[in-house]
Amino acid sequence: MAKLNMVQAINLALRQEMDKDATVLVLGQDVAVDGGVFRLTEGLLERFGPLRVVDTPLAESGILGSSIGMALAGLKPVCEMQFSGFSYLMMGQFEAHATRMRARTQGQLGVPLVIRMPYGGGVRALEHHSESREVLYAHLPGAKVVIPSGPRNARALLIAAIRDPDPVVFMEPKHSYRAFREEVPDEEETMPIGKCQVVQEGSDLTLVSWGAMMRPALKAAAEVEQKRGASLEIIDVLTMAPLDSDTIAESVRKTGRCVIVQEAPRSYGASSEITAQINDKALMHLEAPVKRLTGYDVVTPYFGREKNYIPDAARVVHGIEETLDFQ
Amino acid sequence: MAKLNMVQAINLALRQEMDKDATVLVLGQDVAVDGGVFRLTEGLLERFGPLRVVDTPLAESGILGSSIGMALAGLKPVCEMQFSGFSYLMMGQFEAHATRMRARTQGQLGVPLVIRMPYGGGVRALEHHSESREVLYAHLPGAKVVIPSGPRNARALLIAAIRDPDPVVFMEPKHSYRAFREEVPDEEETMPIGKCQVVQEGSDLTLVSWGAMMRPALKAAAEVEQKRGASLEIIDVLTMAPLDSDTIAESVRKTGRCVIVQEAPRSYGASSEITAQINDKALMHLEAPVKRLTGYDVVTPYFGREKNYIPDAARVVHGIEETLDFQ
Amino acid sequence: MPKKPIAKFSVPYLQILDEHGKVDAKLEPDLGQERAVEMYRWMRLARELDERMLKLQRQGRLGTFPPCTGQEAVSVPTAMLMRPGDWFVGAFRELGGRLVRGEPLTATLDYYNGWEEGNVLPDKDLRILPTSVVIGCQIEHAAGLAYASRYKGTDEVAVAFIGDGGTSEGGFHEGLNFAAVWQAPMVTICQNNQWAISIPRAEQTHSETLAQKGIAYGMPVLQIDGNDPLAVWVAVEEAIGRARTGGGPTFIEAVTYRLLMHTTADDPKKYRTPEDEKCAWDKEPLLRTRKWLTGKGWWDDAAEEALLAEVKARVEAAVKEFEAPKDRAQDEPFRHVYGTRHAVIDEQHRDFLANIAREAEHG
Amino acid sequence: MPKKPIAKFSVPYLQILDEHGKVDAKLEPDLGQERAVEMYRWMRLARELDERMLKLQRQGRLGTFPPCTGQEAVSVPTAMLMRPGDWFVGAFRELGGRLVRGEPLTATLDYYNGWEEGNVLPDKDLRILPTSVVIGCQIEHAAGLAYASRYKGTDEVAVAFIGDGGTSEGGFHEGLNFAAVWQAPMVTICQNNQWAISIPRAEQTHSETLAQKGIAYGMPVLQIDGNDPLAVWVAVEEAIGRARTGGGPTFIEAVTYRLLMHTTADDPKKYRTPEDEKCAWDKEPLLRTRKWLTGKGWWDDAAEEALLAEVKARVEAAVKEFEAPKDRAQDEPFRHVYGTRHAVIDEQHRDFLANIAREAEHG
Ligand SMILES: Cc1ncc(C[n+]2csc(CCOP(=O)(O)OP(=O)(O)O)c2C)c(N)n1
Ligand SMILES: Cc1ncc(C[n+]2csc(CCOP(=O)(O)OP(=O)(O)O)c2C)c(N)n1
Ligand SMILES: [Mg+2]
Ligand SMILES: [Mg+2]
Repeated sequence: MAKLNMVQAINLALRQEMDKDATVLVLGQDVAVDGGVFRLTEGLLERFGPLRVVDTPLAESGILGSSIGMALAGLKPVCEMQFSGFSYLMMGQFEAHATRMRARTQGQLGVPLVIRMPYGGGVRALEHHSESREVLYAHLPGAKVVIPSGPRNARALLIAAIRDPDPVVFMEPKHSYRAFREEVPDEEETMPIGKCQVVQEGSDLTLVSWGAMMRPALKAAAEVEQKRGASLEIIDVLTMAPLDSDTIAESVRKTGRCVIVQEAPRSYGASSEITAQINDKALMHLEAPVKRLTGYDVVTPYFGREKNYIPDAARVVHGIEETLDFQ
Repeated sequence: MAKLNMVQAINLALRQEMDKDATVLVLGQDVAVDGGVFRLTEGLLERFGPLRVVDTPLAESGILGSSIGMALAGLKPVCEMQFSGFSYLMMGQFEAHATRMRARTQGQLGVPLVIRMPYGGGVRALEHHSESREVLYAHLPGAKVVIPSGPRNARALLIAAIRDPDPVVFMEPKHSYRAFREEVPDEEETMPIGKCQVVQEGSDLTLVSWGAMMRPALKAAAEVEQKRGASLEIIDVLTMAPLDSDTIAESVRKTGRCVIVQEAPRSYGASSEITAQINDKALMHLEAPVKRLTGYDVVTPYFGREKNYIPDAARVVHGIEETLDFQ
Repeated sequence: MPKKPIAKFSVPYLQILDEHGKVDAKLEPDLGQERAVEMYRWMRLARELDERMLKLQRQGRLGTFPPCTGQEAVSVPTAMLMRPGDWFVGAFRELGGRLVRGEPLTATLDYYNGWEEGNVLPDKDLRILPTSVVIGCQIEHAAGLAYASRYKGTDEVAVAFIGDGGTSEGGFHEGLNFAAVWQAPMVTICQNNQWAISIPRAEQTHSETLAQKGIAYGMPVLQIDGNDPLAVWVAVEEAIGRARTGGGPTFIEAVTYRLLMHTTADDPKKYRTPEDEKCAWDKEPLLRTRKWLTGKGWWDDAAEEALLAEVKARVEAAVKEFEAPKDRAQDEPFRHVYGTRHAVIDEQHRDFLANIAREAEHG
Repeated sequence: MPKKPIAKFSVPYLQILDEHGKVDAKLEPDLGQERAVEMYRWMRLARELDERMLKLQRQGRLGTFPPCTGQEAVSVPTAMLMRPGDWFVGAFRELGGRLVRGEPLTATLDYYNGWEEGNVLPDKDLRILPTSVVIGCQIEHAAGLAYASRYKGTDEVAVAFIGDGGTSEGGFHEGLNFAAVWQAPMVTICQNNQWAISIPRAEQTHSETLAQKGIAYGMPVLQIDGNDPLAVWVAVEEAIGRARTGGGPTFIEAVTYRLLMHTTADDPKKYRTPEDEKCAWDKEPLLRTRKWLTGKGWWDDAAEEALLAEVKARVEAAVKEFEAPKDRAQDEPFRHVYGTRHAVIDEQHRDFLANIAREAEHG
């Protein structure tokens, strides 16, 4: 058991799974000699050699397309998009093949692979290095989309993703890469893909979030609890697709109020689906409208103006209080 | 005034706008000599010549990317994706440039262009020729997404799209291309982008749809009205982004009940956003959960099994009745 | 301005059996009678199936499909040269090669009649990838398959096909570049059939040949007469051999012609003349192959007649099997979204079944 | 197997001013003293700004940025050869060229400090496209810009840049193919600086040169010494001239070296040795240009000293202007989502302002 940050935890998952399963390989831009621009894959080249830790040319579609080929040949590629902002160049391969090969062949061929990509804002980076667009992947049938929120679940979910029979988009909140540490057990640990996690039980309001937004959500929850003694149930979505709406709906049926915190732009975002699921499964228990606290429908500003465009704890506190006070 | 089908109406819009504005040009695969695989651009080459009606190489990203360059140089390209199923190959250009150039330059440079693409099922075509994935575009800030439902609004909206200062994804329900005719005035007619249209007023339930699904929706509405004398308000979304949620919410505040019919898979689909907007703006007026009648979260089946996977009038009738009966 | 050349390239061309059936004896490969006849038999079977499918389509008994007539000489010899462990990565005009490789005739019929069953192989180890309708993607897949051979230390080769139009896609470029950087065992064959729907080869790209596109990746390139099965045989044998022994990828342009419409939904009269087509028919591959076999004394009219009867019967049997009533569960797609079970799919599956049941009830 | 060559290609190489400052008199272009000195002055200004930005970044006064040191000889002469109506389509290592073209120094500073203001030109007619951070896209834009020249019947040329790494992207391939098919007036210059972050040129692609990638599109190609401003001058002048007069696009590989880190967030020690860098420094462009000017009698130490003082002052002034307090409205992004007004944006705009106001109140 060691205190690791998310970078170290993901590195540990890769190393352990590659130790265990000789068909697992890692590929992407700068993942080998450089150890990844965020140092996620550091040390893997030295340990596993250049056949299993592969620096590729600069071509996102080529990376995913060749990974699909590898998966069809029985390997388990874990490929990296250097930033999610460049991943749209592989959308054709993802939509046409990664998500469909199983259905196309009625289960005869699958493409078990993982696409790791750092996403999200808050690191004062150039344009295209700050977006959160998880629904573009989550909307596609056949896609699995996993978004860890901390070192421990990142490690456990990445191992699960590598073992999963389906293509998994593994979106890493880069803002959380080195933001904090958690105890991460040395021995292997996995978490189920396709399940939300109730990270705190409560009775007055359900607070739902994922990825980097879990931090301001938790902070805000603590503040509101302290300030007014409210009891919040907090849910970490963890798997965006397929979505475990039952866990969320069950909670809202109990609390009657819900706030969702999302980094992405509001319209057609993930919180809209969650709201719609609550409509389906818990409408008659709602005592207030579900509140979506989200990014705005604007082109993500450059970092000079970024701060006000990402939901922070103060906005979440306000949103929770408004929802609690709603009559 | 002539009775035109949607193919003819779109062709008319292109011809009239090209007659009027010498900066408008059409480009894409097979749009010139062949007149388009659906004959949408027939006759344009003969009328406007090969500089303005351009057969391109087989490359979707190249088509959009070069269109962006043309728009930057002051032209108004109307480019075609042969089928929406191949459009994901241009997602990189769309997300990175078409939708962002304006914000990137604080309004100094815009890229007024139209991306026409046939979408949707029901034509017994090969794989990738039947999907409905409008949210992939609608979710992106800066994108406008327009979906006509009939010949007349197709003509009017396409002209508006060509004149719009922003990039417009113009998704044409290919199932409706030749399915029916409408009177389309010879003289120029436009409709506003960014507005839903109340196509029928009513008081008991709001029925919302768009594109090809308007047909089964209208048919079902007529059936329910006749069967039980219910009064339905029917809304044609027309512009998916930016969404005119006020018109929808206003209607739902009046009727208290809402059914949304969507061809696309359910999760993270457009009807989820509409449901969420109703939650925001009309929750306390709801007398029943909003019902989403949608495609399923499965990989679109080949045409042998397609029929049951697209909402039809019978499903809509049932959904409306369930919602009317909800206590 | 005088500049010194630092790199030189050339595109070689190969033809062995010309359109009149004349063979260049110096270059003629030694197939032996049995394989030579087998090759012709596969080509004839593919032609027959293609023609039959056209009729079925016109009768409303089959969906839209892209005929392969005239291009049999490219994929048939190629598939014959492949070993069981190799990967056959088609575009969508390799009917002959697919049959050689062991795909049942009914698979093609099912596929073009809207049934995923057409992608389910009798044995997954046949190593035939399903058609990539999205053009270009398959080249990237093949690069990955070829990389996997290196990874596993086997000598399996990935053989990929693409059309002349397909060479314009980014996926073609990225896939070939990956294969070359990896020196992966991959052979890419471009079936330059002169057309991409209505776009003629000359408007697809400004390069003198398509073969030279391989120069961009530093790989051996070759243009061949794609209607000449012997040129295909020799070129592909060399390329597969090189790939199998660690020599890396090759790019081959096979010059052929799409004799029929793009797909049954297309009307070539819009963009080409009957004269063009007539010229191309004069060069089609089956006739010259038959002449070559006949010249060798390995074939005669009686053999031809027998073969025609045989392939007709085979195709007929396949059509019968294809059209025989089958139980094709409507809810099949729900079973194959994921390899694991999830509530959201199960929930919608139940909804789907209820809708079907209700509609069955209420008619 | 004997095959007959049907197409031949070669990649010419051009160097005029070598790393020791020795000029090949037969090839030397006649810039004249004024332009020659001007060229050097721009290169020196770019170098100074680059160095100063590095310091600012290290002091936390600037965000991450990609230094251009060592690559000045590519974009500076190119931009000098362009006319006002031409389009400058950069990748992101053309600082010198941008300055020549008329972009203020403060634009670069703003841009790399997280302000869209850095993309707003003093005059939109400067025809400098903003950086395409997504690599490769700009080549497709340039093809469209060049097509627009043909459309309008002007003789405006689009000049696009891309890195060695960028040549692997599908967008590079599709853009060049479009330009060639259209015979559009476009010049593409690949700054082969040997690295794409940590990936060396040899692992990016298997081709002997990058120049030969242009053969795939049937366009004239050329490899030049990119640290030699005279070779750049001659090569780009010829290519722009050809483009301007209807001769179609050209692809030029300019061989140079990224002397510093990829960006300030990168540590080259992870993947290359100080010796490599030392070798490259010996070939950098400014020194040889100064030698050349000095040899011509157009330059001396006093001029150099004066220039250094001048560029330092210019950069200092720009930094001052850049750091001067400015009113940069936080809600600016709401004004530029669309060119038309929509309720959904207005609604969120109000929400945004309310949030800001509340946080300002409650701290
Ligand atoms: C990415 C993509 N864009 C467009 C299409 C539509 N389409 C199907 S076949 C075809 C032409 C293909 O030409 P070519 O590659 O030469 O193959 P051929 O049809 O001649 O065998 C087009 C444009 C497609 N299937 N995929
Ligand atoms: C499509 C895309 N993928 C990845 C990146 C991340 N990235 C930024 S620069 C770079 C390397 C670029 O190499 P090259 O084209 O040689 O240009 P150089 O940095 O050497 O000037 C990479 C991978 C990006 N910006 N865009
Ligand atoms: Mg073709
Ligand atoms: Mg480089």
